Amino acid sequence: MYCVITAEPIDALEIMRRVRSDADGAVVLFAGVVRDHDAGRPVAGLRYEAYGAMAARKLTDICQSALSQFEVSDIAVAHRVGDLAVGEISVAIAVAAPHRDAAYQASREVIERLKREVPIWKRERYVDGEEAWLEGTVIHPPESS
Amino acid sequence: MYCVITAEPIDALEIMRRVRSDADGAVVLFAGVVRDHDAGRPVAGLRYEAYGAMAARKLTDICQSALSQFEVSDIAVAHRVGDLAVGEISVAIAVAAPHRDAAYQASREVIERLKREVPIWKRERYVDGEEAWLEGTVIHPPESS
Amino acid sequence: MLRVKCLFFAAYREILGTEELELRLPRGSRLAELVELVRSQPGAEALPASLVAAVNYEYALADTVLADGDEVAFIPPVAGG
Amino acid sequence: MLRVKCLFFAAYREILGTEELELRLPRGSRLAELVELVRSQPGAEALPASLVAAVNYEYALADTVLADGDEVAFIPPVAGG
Repeated sequence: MYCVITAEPIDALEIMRRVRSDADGAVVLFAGVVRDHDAGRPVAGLRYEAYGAMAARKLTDICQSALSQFEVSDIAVAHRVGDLAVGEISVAIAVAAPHRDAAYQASREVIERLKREVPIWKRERYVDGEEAWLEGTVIHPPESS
Repeated sequence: MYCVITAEPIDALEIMRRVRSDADGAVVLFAGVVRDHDAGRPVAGLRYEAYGAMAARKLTDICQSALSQFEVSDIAVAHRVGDLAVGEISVAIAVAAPHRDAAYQASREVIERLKREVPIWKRERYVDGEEAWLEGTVIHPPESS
Repeated sequence: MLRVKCLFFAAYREILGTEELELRLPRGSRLAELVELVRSQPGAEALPASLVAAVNYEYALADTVLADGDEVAFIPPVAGG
Repeated sequence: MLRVKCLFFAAYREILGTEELELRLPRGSRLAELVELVRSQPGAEALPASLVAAVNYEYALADTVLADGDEVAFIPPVAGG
């Protein structure tokens, strides 16, 4: 398992290579990429900020939980922080599994939980020069502490 | 759109690069990889054979249908033929889309239909020296011709 | 008479010992009649009871009428991916 | 007294004009009391009515009892991916 928050460009192929072993018949890679628009407004780039220490821990929790929930061999996740241009990879998730069904399911689970639970924020820089923190997902703390 | 049957090693990154455009926020790559076992039996490698002209057409039909069914921007598929060693990519499917849900769904649709409909066959070479054509999926021709 | 090019892949090629046969049938023949002709070839008794064929790259039903020059491929159960 | 390190990210950092504050509270204080103290800081009236915090890297409820040296991060709605 490999979970990092990084300021360096993400190498999707390297993330895939980290997970595959000879017992695996399927690798699913999800790459989130900076789009040139959001809600119809032209975007020039994004800035991602993370609470690094906690984000890495949360990602690790999420991957560990997916590894026990699905029949998958390994999971690797890298999330970028800092300034990104259109076309750059913001997040890459690779899942390797003996069979494809589990690989797809685990991949989906990791990206959905990442978006809901990991302390990362996104500031959009628009083509017109304005900037704004993106409306995010409100965290719901556990019911008992 | 890009659909090929190829005797050359598949470059997953190149397949991904073919589909992404600046309007896309998500790229999903599925890679089928040669496993070292099948149904518990150690596998040394695989040989894939295709009815090349028809396989490329069928793949193209499948991708065109996925492009109209899902909100995706582009799809690229490469399927390998010939002798493959454990760890080599047999098939790579890349889907780019503005949003991830459509990318995952189209990716899944293409691999499922590929496995059911495209005229490709797989011969397993076992570690013990034996070889066998894999039991495949029986095609159901259209109900009217 | 019409001539069709028959292609055999994977296990079927091994059963028949050839990947291609040119067969002749009366004009107006249907796929079902070609299948019977294939079943009369040496070794064909090892073919399965049900055969799927594609005519000019499209999966076809037994009642498909054949034309001169058609390419008919006999498609074993597929196993790509 | 106990000292806790408070961290502010993204929009909250901009609202408060700082990414880190060390605040002091009586022993036995709960997260809810720290939140009140944060709300008394200059500029804090622009914070939303509901605040989510993580204590030592875990999301925590308002009744969580704080300990000396805790790291409490105030987490705006998240938007990774």
